[in-house]
Amino acid sequence: MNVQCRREGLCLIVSITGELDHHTCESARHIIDDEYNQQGALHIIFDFHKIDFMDSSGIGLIMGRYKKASLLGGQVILTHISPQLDRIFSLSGLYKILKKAPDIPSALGLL
Amino acid sequence: MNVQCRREGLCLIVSITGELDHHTCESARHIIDDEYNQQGALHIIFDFHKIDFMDSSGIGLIMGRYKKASLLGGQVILTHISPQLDRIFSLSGLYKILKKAPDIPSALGLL
Amino acid sequence: MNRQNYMKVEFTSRSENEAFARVAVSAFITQLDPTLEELEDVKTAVSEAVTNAIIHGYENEDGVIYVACTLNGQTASITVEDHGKGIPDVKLAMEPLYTSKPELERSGMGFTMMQTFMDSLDVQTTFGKGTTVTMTKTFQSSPADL
Amino acid sequence: MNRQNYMKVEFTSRSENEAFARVAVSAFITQLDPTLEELEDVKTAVSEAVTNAIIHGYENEDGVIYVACTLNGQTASITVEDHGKGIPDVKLAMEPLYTSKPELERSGMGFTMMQTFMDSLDVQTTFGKGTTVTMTKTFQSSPADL
Ligand SMILES: Nc1ncnc2c1ncn2[C@@H]1O[C@H](COP(=O)(O)OP(=O)(O)O)[C@@H](O)[C@H]1O
Ligand SMILES: Nc1ncnc2c1ncn2[C@@H]1O[C@H](COP(=O)(O)OP(=O)(O)O)[C@@H](O)[C@H]1O
Repeated sequence: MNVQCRREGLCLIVSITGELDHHTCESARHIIDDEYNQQGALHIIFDFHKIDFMDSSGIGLIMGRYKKASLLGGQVILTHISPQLDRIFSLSGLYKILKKAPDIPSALGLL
Repeated sequence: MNVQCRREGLCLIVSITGELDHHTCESARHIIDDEYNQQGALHIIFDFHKIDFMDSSGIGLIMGRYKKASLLGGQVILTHISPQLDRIFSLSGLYKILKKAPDIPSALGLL
Repeated sequence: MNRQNYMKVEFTSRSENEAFARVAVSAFITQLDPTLEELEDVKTAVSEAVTNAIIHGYENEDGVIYVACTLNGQTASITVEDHGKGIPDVKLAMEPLYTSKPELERSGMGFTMMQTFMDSLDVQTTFGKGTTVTMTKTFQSSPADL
Repeated sequence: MNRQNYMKVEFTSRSENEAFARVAVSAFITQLDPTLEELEDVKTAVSEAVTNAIIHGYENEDGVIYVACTLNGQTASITVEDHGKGIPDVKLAMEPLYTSKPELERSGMGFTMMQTFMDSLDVQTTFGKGTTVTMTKTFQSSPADL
Protein backbone atom coordinates (compact mmCIF):
# COMPACT_ATOMS: atom_id res chain seq x y z
CA MET A 1 0.00 0.00 0.00
CA ASN A 2 1.28 3.42 -0.91
CA VAL A 3 -0.24 6.89 -0.42
CA GLN A 4 0.62 9.90 -2.58
CA CYS A 5 -0.67 13.33 -1.63
CA ARG A 6 -0.58 16.57 -3.57
CA ARG A 7 -2.23 19.92 -3.09
CA GLU A 8 -4.40 21.58 -5.70
CA GLY A 9 -6.02 24.83 -4.62
CA LEU A 10 -7.80 24.20 -1.32
CA CYS A 11 -7.77 20.43 -1.95
CA LEU A 12 -5.55 17.62 -0.82
CA ILE A 13 -5.62 14.96 -3.52
CA VAL A 14 -4.92 11.54 -2.00
CA SER A 15 -4.02 8.66 -4.34
CA ILE A 16 -3.91 5.22 -2.79
CA THR A 17 -2.12 2.33 -4.49
CA GLY A 18 -2.41 -1.35 -3.49
CA GLU A 19 -4.45 -2.96 -0.73
CA LEU A 20 -6.25 -1.00 1.96
CA ASP A 21 -7.08 -3.15 4.97
CA HIS A 22 -6.87 -2.71 8.73
CA HIS A 23 -3.09 -3.26 8.64
CA THR A 24 -2.33 -0.72 5.93
CA CYS A 25 -5.01 1.77 7.03
CA GLU A 26 -2.93 2.72 10.04
CA SER A 27 -0.06 4.16 8.05
CA ALA A 28 -2.44 5.58 5.43
CA ARG A 29 -4.22 7.51 8.18
CA HIS A 30 -0.98 8.98 9.51
CA ILE A 31 0.23 10.04 6.09
CA ILE A 32 -3.07 11.64 5.08
CA ASP A 33 -3.57 13.47 8.38
CA ASP A 34 0.01 14.77 8.39
CA GLU A 35 -0.28 16.04 4.83
CA TYR A 36 -3.71 17.53 5.44
CA ASN A 37 -2.39 19.52 8.39
CA GLN A 38 0.97 20.47 6.95
CA GLN A 39 -0.34 21.52 3.56
CA GLY A 40 -3.16 23.47 5.17
CA ALA A 41 -5.78 21.93 2.90
CA LEU A 42 -9.54 22.22 3.37
CA HIS A 43 -11.10 19.57 1.11
CA ILE A 44 -9.94 16.01 0.42
CA ILE A 45 -10.31 14.21 -2.90
CA PHE A 46 -9.60 10.48 -2.84
CA ASP A 47 -8.27 8.92 -6.04
CA PHE A 48 -8.94 5.16 -6.01
CA HIS A 49 -7.65 4.58 -9.51
CA LYS A 50 -4.84 2.27 -8.39
CA ILE A 51 -6.42 0.55 -5.42
CA ASP A 52 -6.51 -3.26 -5.61
CA PHE A 53 -8.49 -4.12 -2.50
CA MET A 54 -10.49 -2.42 0.24
CA ASP A 55 -12.52 -3.78 3.12
CA SER A 56 -14.58 -2.01 5.81
CA SER A 57 -11.40 -0.63 7.38
CA GLY A 58 -11.23 1.65 4.35
CA ILE A 59 -14.76 2.87 5.08
CA GLY A 60 -13.60 3.77 8.59
CA LEU A 61 -10.62 5.61 7.15
CA ILE A 62 -12.76 7.65 4.77
CA MET A 63 -15.35 8.41 7.48
CA GLY A 64 -12.60 9.55 9.84
CA ARG A 65 -11.16 11.95 7.26
CA TYR A 66 -14.68 13.19 6.48
CA LYS A 67 -15.20 14.04 10.15
CA LYS A 68 -11.91 15.97 10.31
CA ALA A 69 -12.58 17.93 7.15
CA SER A 70 -16.21 18.65 8.15
CA LEU A 71 -15.06 20.32 11.36
CA LEU A 72 -13.23 22.88 9.23
CA GLY A 73 -16.05 23.18 6.72
CA GLY A 74 -14.25 21.05 4.11
CA GLN A 75 -15.70 18.40 1.82
CA VAL A 76 -14.54 14.89 0.87
CA ILE A 77 -15.05 13.56 -2.66
CA LEU A 78 -14.38 10.03 -3.91
CA THR A 79 -13.13 9.46 -7.46
CA HIS A 80 -12.20 6.59 -9.79
CA ILE A 81 -14.53 4.14 -8.08
CA SER A 82 -14.47 0.58 -9.42
CA PRO A 83 -17.68 -1.49 -9.44
CA GLN A 84 -16.41 -3.46 -6.40
CA LEU A 85 -15.68 -0.26 -4.45
CA ASP A 86 -19.02 1.13 -5.50
CA ARG A 87 -20.80 -1.85 -3.94
CA ILE A 88 -18.89 -1.38 -0.68
CA PHE A 89 -19.56 2.36 -0.59
CA SER A 90 -23.26 1.95 -1.36
CA LEU A 91 -23.64 -0.79 1.22
CA SER A 92 -22.10 1.33 3.95
CA GLY A 93 -24.25 4.36 3.15
CA LEU A 94 -21.20 6.49 2.41
CA TYR A 95 -22.90 8.23 -0.51
CA LYS A 96 -25.49 9.67 1.86
CA ILE A 97 -22.86 12.06 3.18
CA LEU A 98 -20.10 12.08 0.55
CA LYS A 99 -20.04 12.94 -3.14
CA LYS A 100 -18.41 10.86 -5.83
CA ALA A 101 -17.00 11.92 -9.19
CA PRO A 102 -15.55 10.02 -12.13
CA ASP A 103 -12.17 11.78 -12.00
CA ILE A 104 -10.19 14.58 -10.32
CA PRO A 105 -11.18 17.43 -12.69
CA SER A 106 -14.88 16.72 -12.22
CA ALA A 107 -14.35 16.42 -8.47
CA LEU A 108 -12.68 19.84 -8.45
CA GLY A 109 -15.64 21.13 -10.43
CA LEU A 110 -18.00 19.99 -7.67
CA LEU A 111 -16.37 22.17 -5.01
CA MET B 1 -1.39 -23.52 -17.54
CA ASN B 2 -2.05 -23.54 -21.23
CA VAL B 3 -0.23 -25.26 -24.11
CA GLN B 4 -0.30 -24.01 -27.70
CA CYS B 5 1.22 -26.14 -30.46
CA ARG B 6 1.89 -25.26 -34.09
CA ARG B 7 3.85 -26.96 -36.80
CA GLU B 8 6.62 -25.28 -38.75
CA GLY B 9 8.41 -27.51 -41.24
CA LEU B 10 9.49 -30.64 -39.41
CA CYS B 11 9.11 -28.91 -36.04
CA LEU B 12 6.38 -28.84 -33.44
CA ILE B 13 6.59 -25.48 -31.68
CA VAL B 14 5.22 -25.78 -28.15
CA SER B 15 4.40 -22.59 -26.22
CA ILE B 16 3.58 -22.99 -22.55
CA THR B 17 1.76 -20.29 -20.60
CA GLY B 18 1.41 -20.16 -16.80
CA GLU B 19 2.70 -22.55 -14.17
CA LEU B 20 4.23 -25.92 -14.97
CA ASP B 21 4.24 -28.21 -11.95
CA HIS B 22 3.42 -31.88 -11.35
CA HIS B 23 -0.32 -31.11 -11.52
CA THR B 24 -0.28 -29.21 -14.81
CA CYS B 25 2.46 -31.39 -16.39
CA GLU B 26 0.03 -34.22 -16.80
CA SER B 27 -2.25 -32.40 -19.21
CA ALA B 28 0.70 -30.67 -20.88
CA ARG B 29 2.20 -34.08 -21.62
CA HIS B 30 -1.00 -35.37 -23.21
CA ILE B 31 -1.43 -32.30 -25.37
CA ILE B 32 2.16 -32.27 -26.59
CA ASP B 33 2.29 -35.99 -27.31
CA ASP B 34 -1.02 -35.92 -29.16
CA GLU B 35 0.04 -32.97 -31.31
CA TYR B 36 3.47 -34.47 -31.95
CA ASN B 37 1.91 -37.67 -33.22
CA GLN B 38 -1.00 -36.15 -35.13
CA GLN B 39 1.01 -33.44 -36.82
CA GLY B 40 3.73 -35.95 -37.72
CA ALA B 41 6.49 -33.66 -36.45
CA LEU B 42 10.11 -34.71 -35.94
CA HIS B 43 11.69 -31.98 -33.79
CA ILE B 44 10.25 -30.09 -30.83
CA ILE B 45 10.96 -26.46 -29.99
CA PHE B 46 9.78 -25.29 -26.57
CA ASP B 47 8.87 -21.63 -26.22
CA PHE B 48 9.06 -20.61 -22.55
CA HIS B 49 8.33 -16.95 -23.18
CA LYS B 50 5.10 -16.95 -21.19
CA ILE B 51 5.90 -19.45 -18.46
CA ASP B 52 5.55 -18.13 -14.90
CA PHE B 53 6.81 -21.06 -12.87
CA MET B 54 8.50 -24.42 -13.37
CA ASP B 55 9.80 -27.00 -10.93
CA SER B 56 11.55 -30.34 -11.49
CA SER B 57 8.34 -31.82 -12.90
CA GLY B 58 9.00 -29.63 -15.94
CA ILE B 59 12.47 -31.15 -16.28
CA GLY B 60 10.84 -34.58 -16.36
CA LEU B 61 8.41 -33.39 -19.01
CA ILE B 62 11.19 -32.05 -21.24
CA MET B 63 13.32 -35.17 -20.76
CA GLY B 64 10.37 -37.38 -21.63
CA ARG B 65 9.71 -35.50 -24.88
CA TYR B 66 13.44 -35.59 -25.66
CA LYS B 67 13.41 -39.38 -25.34
CA LYS B 68 10.42 -39.68 -27.69
CA ALA B 69 11.88 -37.37 -30.31
CA SER B 70 15.33 -39.01 -30.09
CA LEU B 71 13.86 -42.39 -30.96
CA LEU B 72 12.76 -40.91 -34.29
CA GLY B 73 16.02 -39.02 -34.79
CA GLY B 74 14.45 -35.68 -33.82
CA GLN B 75 15.92 -32.90 -31.69
CA VAL B 76 14.51 -30.79 -28.85
CA ILE B 77 15.47 -27.12 -28.49
CA LEU B 78 14.60 -24.79 -25.61
CA THR B 79 13.94 -21.09 -26.29
CA HIS B 80 13.07 -17.90 -24.38
CA ILE B 81 14.74 -19.09 -21.18
CA SER B 82 14.47 -16.75 -18.20
CA PRO B 83 17.35 -16.53 -15.69
CA GLN B 84 15.33 -18.63 -13.21
CA LEU B 85 14.66 -21.34 -15.81
CA ASP B 86 18.29 -21.21 -16.84
CA ARG B 87 19.36 -22.02 -13.29
CA ILE B 88 16.99 -24.99 -13.15
CA PHE B 89 18.08 -26.30 -16.54
CA SER B 90 21.79 -25.93 -15.74
CA LEU B 91 21.36 -27.59 -12.36
CA SER B 92 19.63 -30.60 -13.86
CA GLY B 93 22.26 -31.07 -16.57
CA LEU B 94 19.68 -30.59 -19.32
CA TYR B 95 22.07 -28.58 -21.48
CA LYS B 96 24.37 -31.61 -21.76
CA ILE B 97 21.87 -33.23 -24.08
CA LEU B 98 19.63 -30.38 -25.31
CA LYS B 99 20.35 -27.16 -27.17
CA LYS B 100 18.98 -23.77 -26.23
CA ALA B 101 18.33 -20.73 -28.43
CA PRO B 102 17.19 -17.18 -27.70
CA ASP B 103 14.10 -17.40 -29.91
CA ILE B 104 12.21 -19.57 -32.43
CA PRO B 105 13.95 -18.32 -35.61
CA SER B 106 17.39 -19.03 -34.15
CA ALA B 107 16.17 -22.41 -32.92
CA LEU B 108 14.97 -23.25 -36.44
CA GLY B 109 18.38 -22.17 -37.70
CA LEU B 110 20.05 -24.74 -35.46
CA LEU B 111 18.26 -27.69 -37.05
CA MET C 1 -12.00 -41.26 -3.20
CA ASN C 2 -13.44 -38.58 -0.98
CA ARG C 3 -14.38 -35.69 -3.27
CA GLN C 4 -14.00 -33.03 -0.59
CA ASN C 5 -10.90 -30.91 -0.78
CA TYR C 6 -10.00 -28.87 2.27
CA MET C 7 -7.32 -26.69 3.77
CA LYS C 8 -6.78 -25.30 7.25
CA VAL C 9 -4.38 -22.56 8.09
CA GLU C 10 -3.42 -21.14 11.46
CA PHE C 11 -1.33 -18.05 12.05
CA THR C 12 -0.38 -15.40 14.60
CA SER C 13 -3.03 -12.72 15.14
CA ARG C 14 -1.03 -9.87 13.65
CA SER C 15 -2.39 -7.33 11.29
CA GLU C 16 0.38 -8.05 8.77
CA ASN C 17 -1.21 -11.51 8.34
CA GLU C 18 -4.53 -10.13 7.09
CA ALA C 19 -3.26 -10.02 3.51
CA PHE C 20 -1.82 -13.52 3.90
CA ALA C 21 -5.19 -14.91 5.01
CA ARG C 22 -6.95 -13.36 2.01
CA VAL C 23 -4.39 -14.72 -0.42
CA ALA C 24 -4.42 -18.21 1.13
CA VAL C 25 -8.20 -18.55 0.88
CA SER C 26 -8.44 -17.05 -2.58
CA ALA C 27 -5.59 -19.24 -3.88
CA PHE C 28 -7.44 -22.28 -2.57
CA ILE C 29 -10.86 -21.46 -4.02
CA THR C 30 -9.31 -20.60 -7.38
CA GLN C 31 -9.85 -24.31 -8.08
CA LEU C 32 -13.58 -23.65 -8.38
CA ASP C 33 -12.94 -21.13 -11.14
CA PRO C 34 -14.76 -18.26 -9.43
CA THR C 35 -15.45 -15.05 -11.32
CA LEU C 36 -13.30 -12.07 -10.39
CA GLU C 37 -16.24 -10.56 -8.55
CA GLU C 38 -16.85 -13.75 -6.56
CA LEU C 39 -13.16 -13.85 -5.66
CA GLU C 40 -13.27 -10.22 -4.48
CA ASP C 41 -16.34 -11.01 -2.38
CA VAL C 42 -14.61 -13.89 -0.62
CA LYS C 43 -11.43 -11.88 -0.05
CA THR C 44 -13.44 -9.05 1.50
CA ALA C 45 -15.42 -11.39 3.77
CA VAL C 46 -12.28 -13.21 4.94
CA SER C 47 -10.53 -9.91 5.53
CA GLU C 48 -13.42 -8.72 7.72
CA ALA C 49 -13.54 -11.90 9.81
CA VAL C 50 -9.76 -12.09 10.29
CA THR C 51 -9.52 -8.39 11.14
CA ASN C 52 -12.25 -8.84 13.74
CA ALA C 53 -10.37 -11.74 15.33
CA ILE C 54 -7.24 -9.57 15.56
CA ILE C 55 -8.82 -6.33 16.80
CA HIS C 56 -11.84 -7.51 18.77
CA GLY C 57 -11.08 -11.16 19.59
CA TYR C 58 -7.48 -10.76 20.73
CA GLU C 59 -7.51 -6.96 21.09
CA ASN C 60 -4.13 -6.78 19.35
CA GLU C 61 -2.45 -9.24 21.75
CA ASP C 62 -0.66 -12.24 20.22
CA GLY C 63 -3.09 -15.11 19.73
CA VAL C 64 -3.72 -17.73 17.07
CA ILE C 65 -6.30 -17.48 14.30
CA TYR C 66 -7.61 -20.58 12.51
CA VAL C 67 -9.02 -20.33 9.00
CA ALA C 68 -10.43 -23.38 7.26
CA CYS C 69 -11.90 -23.83 3.81
CA THR C 70 -13.75 -26.89 2.53
CA LEU C 71 -14.81 -27.30 -1.09
CA ASN C 72 -17.89 -29.33 -1.88
CA GLY C 73 -18.90 -29.25 -5.51
CA GLN C 74 -19.10 -25.55 -6.37
CA THR C 75 -19.59 -24.50 -2.72
CA ALA C 76 -16.87 -23.23 -0.42
CA SER C 77 -17.37 -23.26 3.32
CA ILE C 78 -15.01 -20.98 5.21
CA THR C 79 -14.55 -20.73 8.98
CA VAL C 80 -12.53 -18.13 10.87
CA GLU C 81 -11.93 -19.01 14.52
CA ASP C 82 -10.28 -17.19 17.38
CA HIS C 83 -9.85 -18.13 21.04
CA GLY C 84 -10.22 -14.54 22.14
CA LYS C 85 -12.72 -12.69 24.26
CA GLY C 86 -15.93 -13.62 22.49
CA ILE C 87 -18.96 -11.46 21.74
CA PRO C 88 -21.34 -10.63 24.64
CA ASP C 89 -24.31 -9.71 22.41
CA VAL C 90 -24.20 -11.20 18.91
CA LYS C 91 -27.46 -9.66 17.77
CA LEU C 92 -26.21 -6.18 18.61
CA ALA C 93 -22.76 -6.91 17.15
CA MET C 94 -24.28 -7.90 13.82
CA GLU C 95 -26.28 -4.71 13.42
CA PRO C 96 -25.00 -2.51 10.59
CA LEU C 97 -22.84 0.37 11.86
CA TYR C 98 -22.54 -1.06 15.37
CA THR C 99 -18.94 -1.11 16.60
CA SER C 100 -17.49 -1.43 20.08
CA LYS C 101 -14.33 0.34 18.95
CA PRO C 102 -15.30 3.68 17.36
CA GLU C 103 -12.04 5.11 18.75
CA LEU C 104 -10.18 2.90 16.27
CA GLU C 105 -12.25 4.34 13.42
CA ARG C 106 -14.04 1.04 12.90
CA SER C 107 -17.07 1.46 10.69
CA GLY C 108 -19.21 -1.30 12.18
CA MET C 109 -19.76 -2.70 8.68
CA GLY C 110 -17.73 -5.91 8.99
CA PHE C 111 -20.56 -8.36 9.63
CA THR C 112 -22.76 -6.59 7.08
CA MET C 113 -20.04 -7.04 4.45
CA MET C 114 -19.69 -10.76 5.28
CA GLN C 115 -23.47 -11.17 5.09
CA THR C 116 -23.75 -9.32 1.79
CA PHE C 117 -20.81 -10.88 -0.01
CA MET C 118 -21.35 -14.48 1.09
CA ASP C 119 -24.44 -16.72 0.74
CA SER C 120 -24.64 -17.56 4.43
CA LEU C 121 -23.07 -16.37 7.67
CA ASP C 122 -23.17 -18.07 11.07
CA VAL C 123 -21.53 -16.72 14.23
CA GLN C 124 -20.85 -18.99 17.21
CA THR C 125 -19.31 -17.33 20.23
CA THR C 126 -18.75 -17.94 23.92
CA PHE C 127 -17.96 -14.89 26.00
CA GLY C 128 -14.40 -15.24 27.31
CA LYS C 129 -13.71 -18.26 25.11
CA GLY C 130 -13.72 -17.11 21.50
CA THR C 131 -15.63 -16.81 18.27
CA THR C 132 -16.12 -18.93 15.16
CA VAL C 133 -17.54 -17.37 12.02
CA THR C 134 -18.74 -19.76 9.30
CA MET C 135 -19.52 -18.48 5.82
CA THR C 136 -20.48 -20.32 2.65
CA LYS C 137 -20.63 -19.31 -0.96
CA THR C 138 -21.62 -21.22 -4.07
CA PHE C 139 -19.79 -20.22 -7.23
CA GLN C 140 -21.28 -20.08 -10.68
CA SER C 141 -20.24 -23.18 -12.56
CA SER C 142 -17.71 -22.36 -15.22
CA PRO C 143 -18.96 -22.99 -18.77
CA ALA C 144 -16.62 -26.01 -19.00
CA ASP C 145 -18.55 -27.80 -16.24
CA LEU C 146 -22.02 -27.27 -17.67
CA MET D 1 5.54 -9.62 22.65
CA ASN D 2 6.89 -12.71 20.96
CA ARG D 3 8.63 -11.54 17.79
CA GLN D 4 8.13 -14.79 15.91
CA ASN D 5 5.45 -14.84 13.31
CA TYR D 6 4.28 -18.24 12.08
CA MET D 7 1.68 -19.95 9.97
CA LYS D 8 0.73 -23.59 9.56
CA VAL D 9 -1.41 -24.92 6.77
CA GLU D 10 -2.77 -28.41 6.20
CA PHE D 11 -4.52 -29.62 3.08
CA THR D 12 -5.55 -32.70 1.14
CA SER D 13 -2.72 -34.39 -0.78
CA ARG D 14 -4.04 -33.57 -4.22
CA SER D 15 -1.98 -32.30 -7.06
CA GLU D 16 -4.32 -29.33 -7.57
CA ASN D 17 -3.14 -28.08 -4.15
CA GLU D 18 0.50 -27.76 -5.21
CA ALA D 19 -0.09 -24.25 -6.54
CA PHE D 20 -2.02 -23.36 -3.38
CA ALA D 21 0.90 -24.44 -1.16
CA ARG D 22 3.35 -22.31 -3.15
CA VAL D 23 1.10 -19.26 -3.00
CA ALA D 24 0.41 -19.67 0.73
CA VAL D 25 4.09 -19.83 1.65
CA SER D 26 5.14 -17.06 -0.69
CA ALA D 27 2.31 -14.79 0.50
CA PHE D 28 3.49 -15.34 4.06
CA ILE D 29 7.19 -14.66 3.48
CA THR D 30 6.39 -11.55 1.45
CA GLN D 31 6.55 -9.84 4.86
CA LEU D 32 10.34 -10.24 4.81
CA ASP D 33 10.53 -8.31 1.54
CA PRO D 34 12.35 -11.03 -0.38
CA THR D 35 13.79 -10.32 -3.81
CA LEU D 36 11.90 -11.82 -6.75
CA GLU D 37 14.64 -14.42 -7.15
CA GLU D 38 14.47 -15.40 -3.48
CA LEU D 39 10.70 -15.74 -3.77
CA GLU D 40 11.06 -17.96 -6.85
CA ASP D 41 13.58 -20.11 -4.98
CA VAL D 42 11.21 -20.68 -2.07
CA LYS D 43 8.27 -21.40 -4.37
CA THR D 44 10.31 -23.98 -6.24
CA ALA D 45 11.55 -25.68 -3.06
CA VAL D 46 8.04 -25.81 -1.56
CA SER D 47 6.64 -27.15 -4.82
CA GLU D 48 9.24 -29.96 -4.82
CA ALA D 49 8.57 -30.98 -1.22
CA VAL D 50 4.78 -30.87 -1.56
CA THR D 51 4.86 -32.77 -4.87
CA ASN D 52 7.01 -35.46 -3.24
CA ALA D 53 4.54 -35.82 -0.38
CA ILE D 54 1.72 -36.29 -2.92
CA ILE D 55 3.45 -38.64 -5.35
CA HIS D 56 5.89 -40.54 -3.16
CA GLY D 57 4.55 -40.11 0.38
CA TYR D 58 0.89 -40.83 -0.30
CA GLU D 59 1.33 -42.34 -3.78
CA ASN D 60 -1.65 -40.30 -5.01
CA GLU D 61 -4.02 -41.60 -2.32
CA ASP D 62 -5.87 -39.01 -0.21
CA GLY D 63 -3.79 -38.00 2.79
CA VAL D 64 -3.03 -34.77 4.61
CA ILE D 65 0.01 -32.57 4.06
CA TYR D 66 1.21 -30.10 6.70
CA VAL D 67 3.24 -27.05 5.73
CA ALA D 68 4.54 -24.67 8.38
CA CYS D 69 6.52 -21.47 8.09
CA THR D 70 8.15 -19.57 10.94
CA LEU D 71 9.79 -16.18 10.50
CA ASN D 72 12.67 -15.23 12.75
CA GLY D 73 14.30 -11.94 11.83
CA GLN D 74 15.12 -12.30 8.13
CA THR D 75 15.09 -16.11 8.24
CA ALA D 76 12.20 -18.32 7.19
CA SER D 77 12.03 -21.91 8.36
CA ILE D 78 9.68 -24.08 6.32
CA THR D 79 8.59 -27.65 7.06
CA VAL D 80 6.62 -29.95 4.79
CA GLU D 81 5.28 -33.04 6.53
CA ASP D 82 3.40 -36.10 5.34
CA HIS D 83 2.21 -39.20 7.17
CA GLY D 84 2.82 -41.37 4.14
CA LYS D 85 5.12 -44.27 3.42
CA GLY D 86 8.47 -42.72 4.34
CA ILE D 87 11.83 -43.08 2.63
CA PRO D 88 13.75 -46.36 3.08
CA ASP D 89 17.16 -44.96 2.10
CA VAL D 90 17.46 -41.18 2.50
CA LYS D 91 21.05 -41.01 1.30
CA LEU D 92 20.13 -42.69 -1.97
CA ALA D 93 16.93 -40.65 -2.29
CA MET D 94 18.87 -37.40 -2.04
CA GLU D 95 21.29 -38.25 -4.82
CA PRO D 96 20.80 -36.07 -7.89
CA LEU D 97 18.85 -37.87 -10.63
CA TYR D 98 17.74 -40.70 -8.34
CA THR D 99 14.03 -41.37 -8.58
CA SER D 100 11.96 -44.36 -7.54
CA LYS D 101 9.29 -43.41 -10.10
CA PRO D 102 10.94 -43.05 -13.51
CA GLU D 103 7.70 -44.38 -15.07
CA LEU D 104 6.03 -41.12 -13.98
CA GLU D 105 8.74 -39.13 -15.79
CA ARG D 106 10.17 -37.88 -12.49
CA SER D 107 13.58 -36.33 -12.98
CA GLY D 108 15.05 -37.19 -9.59
CA MET D 109 16.03 -33.53 -9.15
CA GLY D 110 13.58 -32.58 -6.38
CA PHE D 111 15.92 -32.81 -3.40
CA THR D 112 18.74 -31.22 -5.38
CA MET D 113 16.50 -28.25 -6.17
CA MET D 114 15.53 -27.87 -2.51
CA GLN D 115 19.19 -28.05 -1.50
CA THR D 116 20.30 -25.54 -4.11
CA PHE D 117 17.54 -22.98 -3.65
CA MET D 118 17.42 -22.99 0.14
CA ASP D 119 20.21 -22.40 2.69
CA SER D 120 19.64 -25.64 4.56
CA LEU D 121 17.69 -28.85 4.06
CA ASP D 122 16.97 -31.56 6.62
CA VAL D 123 14.98 -34.73 5.95
CA GLN D 124 13.51 -36.77 8.81
CA THR D 125 11.69 -39.93 7.81
CA THR D 126 10.41 -43.14 9.33
CA PHE D 127 9.66 -45.92 6.90
CA GLY D 128 5.92 -46.59 6.99
CA LYS D 129 5.23 -43.49 9.10
CA GLY D 130 6.03 -40.43 7.01
CA THR D 131 8.51 -37.74 6.15
CA THR D 132 9.27 -34.22 7.36
CA VAL D 133 11.42 -31.95 5.25
CA THR D 134 12.74 -28.79 6.96
CA MET D 135 14.30 -26.01 4.92
CA THR D 136 15.56 -22.58 5.95
CA LYS D 137 16.47 -19.51 4.00
CA THR D 138 17.73 -16.11 5.12
CA PHE D 139 16.64 -13.20 2.97
CA GLN D 140 18.73 -10.17 2.14
CA SER D 141 17.64 -7.35 4.36
CA SER D 142 15.75 -4.76 2.39
CA PRO D 143 17.51 -1.35 2.23
CA ALA D 144 14.93 0.08 4.63
CA ASP D 145 16.08 -2.26 7.40
CA LEU D 146 19.82 -1.56 7.10
N1 LIG E 1 -13.99 -12.13 16.62
C1 LIG E 1 -14.60 -11.25 17.45
N2 LIG E 1 -14.34 -11.28 18.78
C2 LIG E 1 -14.94 -10.39 19.63
N3 LIG E 1 -15.82 -9.45 19.23
C3 LIG E 1 -16.12 -9.37 17.92
C4 LIG E 1 -15.53 -10.25 16.97
N4 LIG E 1 -16.03 -9.95 15.75
C5 LIG E 1 -16.87 -8.91 15.94
N5 LIG E 1 -16.94 -8.56 17.24
C6 LIG E 1 -17.80 -7.49 17.82
O1 LIG E 1 -18.80 -7.16 16.87
C7 LIG E 1 -18.75 -5.77 16.55
C8 LIG E 1 -19.18 -5.51 15.13
O2 LIG E 1 -18.27 -6.11 14.23
P1 LIG E 1 -18.16 -5.55 12.74
O3 LIG E 1 -19.53 -5.51 12.14
O4 LIG E 1 -17.15 -6.37 12.01
O5 LIG E 1 -17.67 -4.06 12.88
P2 LIG E 1 -16.26 -3.42 13.30
O6 LIG E 1 -15.18 -4.44 13.14
O7 LIG E 1 -16.09 -2.28 12.36
O8 LIG E 1 -16.39 -3.00 14.73
C9 LIG E 1 -17.32 -5.36 16.86
O9 LIG E 1 -17.20 -3.98 17.09
C10 LIG E 1 -17.02 -6.21 18.09
O10 LIG E 1 -17.56 -5.63 19.26
N1 LIG F 1 7.78 -37.39 0.98
C1 LIG F 1 8.34 -38.53 0.47
N2 LIG F 1 7.85 -39.74 0.83
C2 LIG F 1 8.38 -40.88 0.34
N3 LIG F 1 9.43 -40.90 -0.52
C3 LIG F 1 9.98 -39.74 -0.90
C4 LIG F 1 9.46 -38.50 -0.43
N4 LIG F 1 10.20 -37.49 -0.97
C5 LIG F 1 11.12 -38.09 -1.75
N5 LIG F 1 11.00 -39.44 -1.71
C6 LIG F 1 11.85 -40.43 -2.41
O1 LIG F 1 13.04 -39.78 -2.81
C7 LIG F 1 13.22 -39.90 -4.24
C8 LIG F 1 13.94 -38.67 -4.79
O2 LIG F 1 13.13 -37.52 -4.66
P1 LIG F 1 13.36 -36.27 -5.60
O3 LIG F 1 14.81 -35.91 -5.55
O4 LIG F 1 12.42 -35.22 -5.21
O5 LIG F 1 13.06 -36.80 -7.06
P2 LIG F 1 11.68 -37.21 -7.78
O6 LIG F 1 10.53 -36.62 -7.05
O7 LIG F 1 11.83 -36.64 -9.15
O8 LIG F 1 11.64 -38.72 -7.76
C9 LIG F 1 11.84 -40.11 -4.76
O9 LIG F 1 11.86 -40.75 -6.03
C10 LIG F 1 11.21 -40.98 -3.67
O10 LIG F 1 11.61 -42.32 -3.82
